Amino acid sequence: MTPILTSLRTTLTGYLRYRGREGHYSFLMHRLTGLGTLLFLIIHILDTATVYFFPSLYEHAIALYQSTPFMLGEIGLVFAVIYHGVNGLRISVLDLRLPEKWTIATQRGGVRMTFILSTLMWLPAAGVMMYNMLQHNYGMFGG
Amino acid sequence: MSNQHQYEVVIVGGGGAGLMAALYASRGAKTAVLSKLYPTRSHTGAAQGGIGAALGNQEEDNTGWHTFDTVKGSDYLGDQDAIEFMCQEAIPVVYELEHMGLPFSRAADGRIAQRRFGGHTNNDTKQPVLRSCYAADRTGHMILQTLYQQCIKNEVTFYDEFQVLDLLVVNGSSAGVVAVELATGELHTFHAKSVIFATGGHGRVWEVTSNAYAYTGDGVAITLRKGIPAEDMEFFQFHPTGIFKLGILITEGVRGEGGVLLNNDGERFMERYAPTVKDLASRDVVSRSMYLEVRDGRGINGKNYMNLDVRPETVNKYAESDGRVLPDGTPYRVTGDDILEKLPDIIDFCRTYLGVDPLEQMMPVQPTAHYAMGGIPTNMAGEVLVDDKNTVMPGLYAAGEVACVSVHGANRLGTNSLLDLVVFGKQAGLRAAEFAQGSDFVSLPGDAESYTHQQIDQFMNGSGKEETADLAKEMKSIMMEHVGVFRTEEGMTQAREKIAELKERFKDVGLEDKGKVFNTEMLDAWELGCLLDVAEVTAVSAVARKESRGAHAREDFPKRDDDNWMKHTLAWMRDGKVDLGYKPVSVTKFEPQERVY
Amino acid sequence: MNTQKVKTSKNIEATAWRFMRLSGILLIPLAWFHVLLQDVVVGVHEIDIDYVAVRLANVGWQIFDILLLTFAFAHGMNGLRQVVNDFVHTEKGQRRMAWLLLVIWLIVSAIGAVAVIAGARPELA
Amino acid sequence: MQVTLRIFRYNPEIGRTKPTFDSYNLEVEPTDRILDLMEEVKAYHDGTLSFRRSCAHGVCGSDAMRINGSNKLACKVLVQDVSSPITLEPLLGLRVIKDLIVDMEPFMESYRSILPYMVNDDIPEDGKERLQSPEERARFDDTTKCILCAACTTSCPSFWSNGEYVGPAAIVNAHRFIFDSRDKAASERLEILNQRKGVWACRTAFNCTEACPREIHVTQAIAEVKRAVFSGSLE
Ligand SMILES: Cc1cc2nc3c(=O)[nH]c(=O)nc-3n(C[C@H](O)[C@H](O)[C@H](O)COP(=O)(O)OP(=O)(O)OC[C@H]3O[C@@H](n4cnc5c(N)ncnc54)[C@H](O)[C@@H]3O)c2cc1C
Ligand code: HEM
Ligand code: SF4
Ligand code: F3S
Ligand code: FES
Repeated sequence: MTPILTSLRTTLTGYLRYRGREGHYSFLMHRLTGLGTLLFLIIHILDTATVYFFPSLYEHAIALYQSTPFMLGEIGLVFAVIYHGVNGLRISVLDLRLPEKWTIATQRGGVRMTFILSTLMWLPAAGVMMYNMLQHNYGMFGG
Repeated sequence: MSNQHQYEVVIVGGGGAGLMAALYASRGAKTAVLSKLYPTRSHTGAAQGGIGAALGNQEEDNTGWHTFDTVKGSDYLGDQDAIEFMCQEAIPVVYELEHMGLPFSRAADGRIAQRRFGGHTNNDTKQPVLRSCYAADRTGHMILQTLYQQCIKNEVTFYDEFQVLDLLVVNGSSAGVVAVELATGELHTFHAKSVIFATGGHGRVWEVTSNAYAYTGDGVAITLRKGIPAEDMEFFQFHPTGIFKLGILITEGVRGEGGVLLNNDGERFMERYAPTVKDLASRDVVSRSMYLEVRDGRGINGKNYMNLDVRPETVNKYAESDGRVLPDGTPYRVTGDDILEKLPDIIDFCRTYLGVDPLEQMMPVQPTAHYAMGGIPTNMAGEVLVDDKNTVMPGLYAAGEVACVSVHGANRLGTNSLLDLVVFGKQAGLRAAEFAQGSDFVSLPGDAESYTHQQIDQFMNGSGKEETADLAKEMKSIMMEHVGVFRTEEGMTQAREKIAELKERFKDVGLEDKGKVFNTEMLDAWELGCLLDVAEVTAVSAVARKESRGAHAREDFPKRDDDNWMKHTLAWMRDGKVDLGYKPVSVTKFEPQERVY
Repeated sequence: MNTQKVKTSKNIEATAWRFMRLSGILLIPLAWFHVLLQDVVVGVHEIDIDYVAVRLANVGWQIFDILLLTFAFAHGMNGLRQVVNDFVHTEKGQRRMAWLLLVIWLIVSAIGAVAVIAGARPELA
Repeated sequence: MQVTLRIFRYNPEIGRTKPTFDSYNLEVEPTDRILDLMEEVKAYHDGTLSFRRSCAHGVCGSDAMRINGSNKLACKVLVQDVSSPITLEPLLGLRVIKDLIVDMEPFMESYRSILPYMVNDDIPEDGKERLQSPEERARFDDTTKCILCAACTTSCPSFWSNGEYVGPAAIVNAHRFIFDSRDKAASERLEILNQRKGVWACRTAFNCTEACPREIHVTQAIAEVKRAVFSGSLE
């Protein structure tokens, strides 16, 4: 196998099969949410740009956003942005201000707190978005 | 032969002694270090307590006291000229280690901190003295790392995971070694002007031991097979405080910091055996006392172990009753945090292996086979001696635990081994390089590897009727029982016969693994062969010595007998049998006295 | 305590590391507010080209969107570059990928910037 | 009690090139070390099994491996600490040579690359020790404990992806010197680590700290090195 494939395989094996503690999963989630958000961002920049370049297409684009699968994705995206943000903030503060706090206790606790906090912040937003979706796409709540 | 190498100096072993030798040899000669383990995995890394040197940083101390303590600790069997040399060299060599970057623990004034250790005393007051220089409880680890780091800095050549199986002797001179490269199974011949053996000890002969799996006496066995004798093999130290059953060492530093040994009645029994220094008597004395306590039915819960108590309240209680004070005169008192700071690894071992927190509970301990006082006979320059006239074998050197200078005599004091490694490792390195500069390569015979091939083939084609593991178990158990802390004629004879039988059966060992790459089964078998040779020589030397001295304690001859036995044993393996000879002890300043602590 | 002063050069990698953290902190108000507003408070169903046109006609929003575009996209693309470096190991490969990402970044940023600055062109709709 | 030991096997010499697992059922004590179980297998079930070990009490660093998925020393894990079946696999990210034995050379190479030795030739005129206060000594105590077992480096996602990354172990050993008040090559070491394959490859995944059998605060040490690059100070 070429070195690049070997390392790819090792990496995937590690990501999926290594039994790490909180930090391992925090790392994976940060990476996944970062890349996911980036993907969305690119699409979003391009579709918004249609307002200038191809305004006629914009309506199609926005219609797509309003479809159920996209809205569900959007709800996921909100979690991604929240989680990545909270976790990124945690990492930044530790790295820039409190390197001595990179200890097992703070890490395990911090990752859990990050997850709980993100979920708590996400739930109301997800609720509102869910409500909007059900209302508009399924005519519920008297929509 | 494809795998031929030529170096002026070849060092076998990458532990403290080997690396120190390498540093000095490589300055004057083209040098290579061969080691069956990565050097940083050598057993020196396990040493905990410290390295002895009379720096007198925290209280009065001097080389003379250190010398006397060592002579007394050796039960007068140590060679006094060598001991004096070592204790003098101790001071500069400890500073040298500091200059190399060794992170010693420090006293408040920034100087190297020192702690108490068994047998080290202020000769005037007879009280324990602060002499052991330490780096928490990982002194050996730091010595090993520091020396390895210096070797990297000085670009020493290493052959890691090369196991030496044979020494090449041509016309009475050493000419090189044959080694197997573990990763490939290939044999390599190292042609050398000087060879230094620094392969460590052989505690794996016994069942309960603080020693690593790698401690299989390779150096002593290889040289025995080449007609070189082994000196004082009957003296093997049992450290009093090994973790019950596992044998993992609990450093004497625990008692240095104020920990005490208690029997089943909660009594600090060492007060009876060594009224002055109590728990800090030398190791043979403490191990024997523990054995006697068990024999008299005072083992914990009727079993064969004692409790070691380092809980702060206990330490403080006994420190108070002993009237122990700090150098500045204030009473000695500790907190749990002090203990944790000074003995972090010990506390970790207990938590991991026993589920016991030494700050809150007592540790179950029993004597554990620990250190080989005997080994390849050398002089102060590290040169190997082949007979009772102290004739030197040209080009052959030994240092560290594998060697017997002898500075430890019948019993080694704690902290003196690390000292021995660096002092005599350095000497061996210097002398080996010097010798190499002044001599030519001895030409090698064409069949240099034949004996090694023969050894390996024996296993490869062995009948397989016997299992290496079974033989090893039987050896360890009989040696533990009969050639351990206390010995009798009958028991030792039994052990000797058993070992002879095991050696016979060893010929029927076979292998499942016929491969070359990391054939650790073959190496285990080869190492068992070494252990059996070493065990045999130990048992034979022990039966012959009809007295009790240091670590060699006989129930049938309970007294030391200076008239007949103030001499070193030399044992040769000739035609499958052990021959004994003796040579005098060098006595310079200190006439033998009775040994009380 | 070691009171020595040490000298180090600040290279791209070090700067990128710092940038990821600082831009990340800045992105918390920017990205969160944006997402909160569009997805939750307003909701995608209320968004149409007129909404966008009105919004982009406001200088304040233009500045906000430009900042968001700049930092989020730079942060994200640099993040992607780091991820790519985990899998492309040769110096040459890494440089090529970096250039590729830079080009993508420039093009997409330019497209986004034009849209934000020029605003919607509903008359063509 | 009964446990099942599942061991990763690989030995190209006899054509076992497809990694497979062998299972062994063993009668053991809860307080046995995993290493004891391996010795038992080697002695009585399969002599061809190969692994490294020496000290048997967690101080030499020979027997780091994946035990039930995470990096540990086989001699420091007791049966009671893990659930059966107990799966043993070689360290990830280093080439497997045979069974549980991996090629340590790249790891040692990284270690050697960070100048892992004291640089300071000035010695006091009296030939005695250089002074160092207990506080100065304490500053780098944690990172002196490293036994080069490679558990940290081979648990690191960045290392799995890119073996060029010097890895946490090398950084730990650099830290040990960078923060030693006696050393004079902190700038050089920081420069070596101030690279893409140096500290900047660390994504604070923290597996290293969790894996370290010596309980070194590895990620913390890395973070301190990163900060030192920026601040130029070693406080
Ligand atoms: C748990 C413990 C605690 C101790 N605490 C102290 C203490 O506090 N103070 C003190 O002074 N002493 C202490 N000692 C004793 C001291 O540590 C040892 O005696 C000493 O480290 C031995 O060093 P060495 O260099 O001779 O051997 P080692 O460090 O063991 O090195 C032996 C080397 O030889 C190599 N080798 C062996 N056989 C072969 C072969 N056939 N081919 C190639 N290479 C080979 C090995 O790979 C290794 O590199 C302690 C010992 C133990 C076990
Ligand atoms: C909301 C505030 C945000 C914060 C606080 C934040 C913080 C961070 C930090 C600190 C890192 C560096 C991680 C590391 O080097 O270990 C990072 C990486 C990354 N971020 Fe963000 N970020 C935020 C928003 C975003 C957004 C909006 C995107 C998408 C465009 C994004 C995409 C990425 C990517 C792709 C990475 C690389 C991930 C990796 O290396 O595994 N981030 N983020
Ligand atoms: S830092 Fe810890 S895990 Fe890493 S090599 Fe050193 S001892 Fe092993
Ligand atoms: S696991 Fe790796 S990413 Fe950093 S914190 Fe440890 S080195
Ligand atoms: S055998 Fe030494 S660390 Fe496990």
